[in-house]
Amino acid sequence: MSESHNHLVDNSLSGKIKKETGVSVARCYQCGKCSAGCPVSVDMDYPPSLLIRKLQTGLPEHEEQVLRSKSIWFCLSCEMCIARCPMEVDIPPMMDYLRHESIRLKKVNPASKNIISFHKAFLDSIEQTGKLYEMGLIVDYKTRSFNLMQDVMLAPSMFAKGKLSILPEVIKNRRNMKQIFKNTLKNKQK
Amino acid sequence: MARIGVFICHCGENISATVDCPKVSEVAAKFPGVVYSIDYKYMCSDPGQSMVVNAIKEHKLTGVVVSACSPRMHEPTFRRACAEAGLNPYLCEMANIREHCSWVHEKGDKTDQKAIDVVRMMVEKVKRNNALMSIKVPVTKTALVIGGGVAGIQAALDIANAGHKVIMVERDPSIGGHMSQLSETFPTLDCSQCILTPRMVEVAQNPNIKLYTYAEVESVEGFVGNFTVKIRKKAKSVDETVCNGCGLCTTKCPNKKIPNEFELGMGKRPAIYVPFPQAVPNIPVIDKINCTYYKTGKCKICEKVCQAKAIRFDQEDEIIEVAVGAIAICTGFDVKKTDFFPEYGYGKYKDIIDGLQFERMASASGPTSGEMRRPSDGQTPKKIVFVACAGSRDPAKGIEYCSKICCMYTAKHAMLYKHKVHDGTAYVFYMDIRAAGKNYDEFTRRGIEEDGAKYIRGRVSKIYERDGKLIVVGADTLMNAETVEIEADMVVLATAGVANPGAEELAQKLHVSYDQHKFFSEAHPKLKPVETNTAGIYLAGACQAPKDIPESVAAASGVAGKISCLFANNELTREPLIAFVDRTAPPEYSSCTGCFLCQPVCPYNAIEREDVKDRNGNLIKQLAYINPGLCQGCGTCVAVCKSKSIDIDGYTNSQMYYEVDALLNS
Amino acid sequence: MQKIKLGYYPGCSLEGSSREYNESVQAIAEKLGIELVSIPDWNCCGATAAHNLNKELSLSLPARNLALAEEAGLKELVVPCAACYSRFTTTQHELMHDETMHQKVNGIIGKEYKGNLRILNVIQFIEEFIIDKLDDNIKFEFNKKVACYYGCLLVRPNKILNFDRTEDPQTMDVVMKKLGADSIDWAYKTECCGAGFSVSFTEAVGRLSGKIVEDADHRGAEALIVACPMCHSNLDMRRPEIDKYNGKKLNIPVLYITQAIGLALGIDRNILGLQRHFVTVKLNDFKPFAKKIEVENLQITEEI
Amino acid sequence: MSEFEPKIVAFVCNWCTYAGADLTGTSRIKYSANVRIVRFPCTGRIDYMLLTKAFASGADGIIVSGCHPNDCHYTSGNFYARRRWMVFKKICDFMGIDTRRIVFSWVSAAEGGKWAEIVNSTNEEIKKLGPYESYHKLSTQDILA
Ligand SMILES: Cc1cc2nc3c(=O)[nH]c(=O)nc-3n(C[C@H](O)[C@H](O)[C@H](O)COP(=O)(O)OP(=O)(O)OC[C@H]3O[C@@H](n4cnc5c(N)ncnc54)[C@H](O)[C@@H]3O)c2cc1C
Ligand SMILES: Cc1cc2nc3c(=O)[nH]c(=O)nc-3n(C[C@H](O)[C@H](O)[C@H](O)COP(=O)(O)OP(=O)(O)OC[C@H]3O[C@@H](n4cnc5c(N)ncnc54)[C@H](O)[C@@H]3O)c2cc1C
Ligand code: SF4
Ligand code: SF4
Ligand code: SF4
Ligand code: SF4
Ligand code: SF4
Ligand code: SF4
Ligand code: SF4
Ligand code: SF4
Repeated sequence: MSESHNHLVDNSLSGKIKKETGVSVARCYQCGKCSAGCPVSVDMDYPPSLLIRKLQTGLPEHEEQVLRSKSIWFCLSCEMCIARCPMEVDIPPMMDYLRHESIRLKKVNPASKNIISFHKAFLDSIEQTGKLYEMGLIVDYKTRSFNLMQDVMLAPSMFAKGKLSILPEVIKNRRNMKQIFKNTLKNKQK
Repeated sequence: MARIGVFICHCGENISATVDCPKVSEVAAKFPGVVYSIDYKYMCSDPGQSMVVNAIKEHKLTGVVVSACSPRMHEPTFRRACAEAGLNPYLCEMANIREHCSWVHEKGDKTDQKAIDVVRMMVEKVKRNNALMSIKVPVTKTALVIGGGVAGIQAALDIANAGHKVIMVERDPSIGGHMSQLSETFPTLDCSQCILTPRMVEVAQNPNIKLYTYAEVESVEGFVGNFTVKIRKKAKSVDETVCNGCGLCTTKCPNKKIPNEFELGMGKRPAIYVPFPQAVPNIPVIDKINCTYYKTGKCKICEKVCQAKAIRFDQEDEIIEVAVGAIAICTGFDVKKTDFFPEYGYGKYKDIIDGLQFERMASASGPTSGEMRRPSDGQTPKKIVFVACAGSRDPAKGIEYCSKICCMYTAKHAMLYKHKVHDGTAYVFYMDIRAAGKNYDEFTRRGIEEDGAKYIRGRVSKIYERDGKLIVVGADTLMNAETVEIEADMVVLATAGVANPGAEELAQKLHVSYDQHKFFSEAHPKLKPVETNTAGIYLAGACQAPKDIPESVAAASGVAGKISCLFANNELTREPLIAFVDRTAPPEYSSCTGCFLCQPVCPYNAIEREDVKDRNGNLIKQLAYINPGLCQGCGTCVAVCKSKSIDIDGYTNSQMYYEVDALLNS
Repeated sequence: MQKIKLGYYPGCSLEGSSREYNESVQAIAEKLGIELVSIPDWNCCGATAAHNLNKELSLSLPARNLALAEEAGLKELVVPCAACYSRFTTTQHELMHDETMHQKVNGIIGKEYKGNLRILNVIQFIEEFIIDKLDDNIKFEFNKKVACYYGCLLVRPNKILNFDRTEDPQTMDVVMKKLGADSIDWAYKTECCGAGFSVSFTEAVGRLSGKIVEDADHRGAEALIVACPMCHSNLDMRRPEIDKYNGKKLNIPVLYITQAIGLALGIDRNILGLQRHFVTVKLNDFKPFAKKIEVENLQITEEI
Repeated sequence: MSEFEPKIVAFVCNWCTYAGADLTGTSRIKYSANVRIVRFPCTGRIDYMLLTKAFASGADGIIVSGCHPNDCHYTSGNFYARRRWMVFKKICDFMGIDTRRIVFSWVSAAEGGKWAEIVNSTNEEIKKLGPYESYHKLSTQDILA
């Protein structure tokens, strides 16, 4: 019967995307509107529509390219693509999923090291204090990324303008915060 | 008492190789009511048919069962034979023992038993058949054509030339439709006006055609062959019989700053106007909303200058009633405006226009006399961008279907532009080039190869204005989806083709169905493309879906052919296998309870409400009444009626009941 | 004047690098008799980092705050940071539309969020609680040409946020016109500034923010008006990178919309935190407010 | 010795399934002879009380088949048939009629093979269920009472 193809088991990456996020890459007809509007498509190795194209073929080498791409890390989650996509292909949640998979399968693109280091430092800060400790974040990020020179000029003026505090603000219920991280991020990584 | 004859056919060996025909005949002879039973090699052969004819006469048969092939094959043959013998043809039934028996089962008792059961079933049925007369309905040989675009024009001329009367109703002051707005037409690039105007004039001059412009259909009643239509003639404020079309009034009217609909707002017109110079009829109308006299009670200049004394400020809408036998809907389509695409600038930039506006700009009779001039400052655009699928194939913001004509007209536009601005550059953003038609692909190739239109495969993401230029941001999906930015002087959006406003309302008046996009629905997408589900009402042109001129014209001629067939006879003969509501006399005793559950299920709107009144004219009851002109005999209402007040000839409740019983109680 | 009490989530940036945003929100609220009650013991919303790395974390961090706000009996929650607003609204949407996830997140945070909060971004807060009071309180007319910059997080994803239209939004412009400003039509209202890549991918931010600042300046705007701390820090603090990208120095200042309102209300510049900006805010010579400014209510034509 | 041979009645529409069964014939595809076909103009015409009538008269299984959705010769008859079937099925459940014995299907005029498959699979299914004696008995008693 005509419904039967809904029951097909789809083990391709696009099949998993559909199952986990509800986003169907098959809907994309490669018009390129997302790529044209995406603010960082020039920085990406594959602009969003091309990334989707690679998922559409379902070929293992293409899926590998996707998971190892810079694109998934350069995506800003700005939602411009979905705001304009005529077929309503919801790219941002797909990007989130691909990032998670890329980490899980240890396929993270080396060029996105900085971005991930920053995200990790950011989350560490929250885990420790419950809030973002910007000074700590910058120090932490710099040690992780070895990007020591960048922004040294900015910090002193930020101090001067009262925009950076030396000591972190800490929430009271730090146990609760640890708990949340234990139940989510730490849980996944094990 | 029933006197039934049974005729078992061998079909050469097609049946007899599997089914024991003599045995079936023998058993059948003993069924109650059967007075004659025989088997024969080829029942449909001349001798076979004569056997039937003779047996009817000889044995005074009141019913015939031919047990042979599928009724879909030879039912008409044997019904004709019965009629020849003086038996009502509807007293003949066929039992299918070939397609449904000998060809699909193995030889043996089980198969014989099945054949016997099937014959018994049909014997029980035929005993309860009614003698029926084919329904004859008189045909009014006048056609109504609604809409005077190219489709309506073609349909009207073809029907009129076949010798029938045509009434054409056009909503605008002139016929011509969208084609009259076009500059040149694909795939030949011939001038649209040049080929259309003569046909428009023919409509006006053909003695068989009565043209009502500035008019609309008010209501439609009746059924195939016999429609009664009310037409509202909107007041033109001009006496058509007196006006000689000199046009003096239009030049003297002081109120000249009204946006011209025909030029899509790119030109102006006076309050008393003829929509375009070649208009048919060439009679002006007064736009009451904008006329100074209607607004303030002062002016009447047109009246003063009119030598023919044709102006009638007190004219009122007029309702005319006409009788027609068939209706052709040719109301065409519309194009979406540019302002529904937020990322393309909300229609706030003057130099972004739609395809139809481009047609006017390219047209020698248009507001720029055919010169390419951008609306904001009248400069010649040196770089122009065409955006295909601007609103089509876009479930998110536009419509999901492909508008079909825009690939072609966009290619045409790019060519026309290059023919007019030799040093200009034309870019086309597209997704696919849909050019499936005779000489269509060749046409778009010519645009690319010879006229140098630069096609970029990608959808435009955004258009914004900066320093008097329109920045068009798109992607080139054939080049790794790289972003392409073009600084254009003018942008033309190939906006979607959509249903005409008012199409839904018209469909409801006519009781014909329409799809989710408000286009009229054909009765069958392949085999009945110009019929609607209502007998006698047909469709042609872009009112069905976006269509180009060749397709619209082909469909219109198809409709004309259909209507001419209908008009070829004085009467319409229809199968009498239709439903009827129980009507005892007096009608108040009808078992119909007036619940009207049957009414909405009828696909043909054949069920009406009939008032039963007492002598004083007081309403006692409402009954269902099935219009025999509209009923197609599906039987849905029969199954729905809870009080069993509806029955259907050929498949009556008692027939079906006894068929089932006979089939099983062997 | 009866005091209005509203829930408040300042978020991390407003306590650190964007404290002037907090200061200006508080200042105008106080001036107009509104009390903003912070969620007790609130935590960071997780911003981009959390949802880039882990979905459940990205929902749990905001959910804890929402649950705490509910516990504290708050009905409305004002969230000035557009990024936090986006995370909160998305979380609320996801939890209310996915019961399994809702239960899971409740388990993770050890609290229950029922979904009864109304989450307001700064513009909604202004529209609902500030705008009507302006006429009686304005001292100066903000007679400048401004470019309102919405960024991405305020209007997208429209399906969830359901705020203004995604392309060419108007709500900020309406507020600015009400203050007497001439808000211009420009091309970068909703283009992304580079958001969370400020530190990790500064070149991109220079380019993206560079285009925004340049277009506003090119069209003669005297100030950029923003409603998000990330937009502000990118457009204001990243000026060296922006100027490098554009190959010229641009001096157009970037103001929070609350600072603009504050100026019109006659609040001291330092209380509004203008001295903290990297690009000096020179704007002065405001005209004294003379008469009510009638702004035509915007007709939203996008959604059909 | 003799195996149970179910009696199956098929209620089909004239335009799709009847023609489809004709095609099975012209294609000479064999199927079980236990089926008897009753022709209706449209599935919309099928009064479901006829199904109970068929069971009462001795049917063990019933096939109802017409045009595919949207292919109805009369545009929407099959749609109403389907809708009424949903209601009727509830009534059957209430009355204790075994709805496993009623097969609803779509067979177009081009699906000769499908028709044979449906007859055969229904035949096998009903064979497994056995004769519908409980209903035959019940109704006979009803009639006698
Ligand atoms: C920009 C553009 C360029 C095109 N270029 C080409 C081309 O080069 N070649 C080509 O083959 N095709 C072209 N087409 C397509 C062409 O316009 C259509 O195929 C053609 O106009 C369809 O004719 P029609 O009679 O069906 O409809 P229409 O032309 O739309 O005519 C319908 C008529 O019905 C009238 N009407 C509507 N509703 C009512 C009512 N309720 N009562 C009474 N009257 C009513 C209207 O006023 C109108 O006169 C183009 C279309 C567009 C938009
Ligand atoms: C692979 C394929 C798949 C298709 N699928 C679809 C589909 O899914 N849907 C669809 O709508 N369309 C489909 N089509 C198109 C469809 O087949 C045609 O539209 C249709 O057959 C055209 O009908 P016709 O009568 O014009 O021509 P034909 O079907 O070609 O019939 C022409 C007849 O004329 C006879 N003839 C030829 N020359 C002479 C002569 N000199 N004297 C006497 N008789 C002659 C031929 O023998 C033939 O019987 C498909 C076509 C192909 C090739
Ligand atoms: S959400 Fe990511 S992919 Fe989409 S437009 Fe923004 S940056 Fe590009
Ligand atoms: S905009 Fe949508 S349909 Fe177009 S290429 Fe991108 S994802 Fe595909
Ligand atoms: S009537 Fe039918 S079955 Fe008999 S010979 Fe003719 S075709 Fe064959
Ligand atoms: S109304 Fe009078 S002036 Fe006008 S066109 Fe007709 S005849 Fe001429
Ligand atoms: S009365 Fe009306 S139509 Fe006539 S001239 Fe005056 S404005 Fe024009
Ligand atoms: S015809 Fe071409 S331009 Fe028009 S909607 Fe279809 S594909 Fe797009
Ligand atoms: S369903 Fe039956 S009772 Fe009801 S109105 Fe129709 S015919 Fe009469
Ligand atoms: S038999 Fe069908 S077409 Fe005729 S009235 Fe009944 S439902 Fe309508």
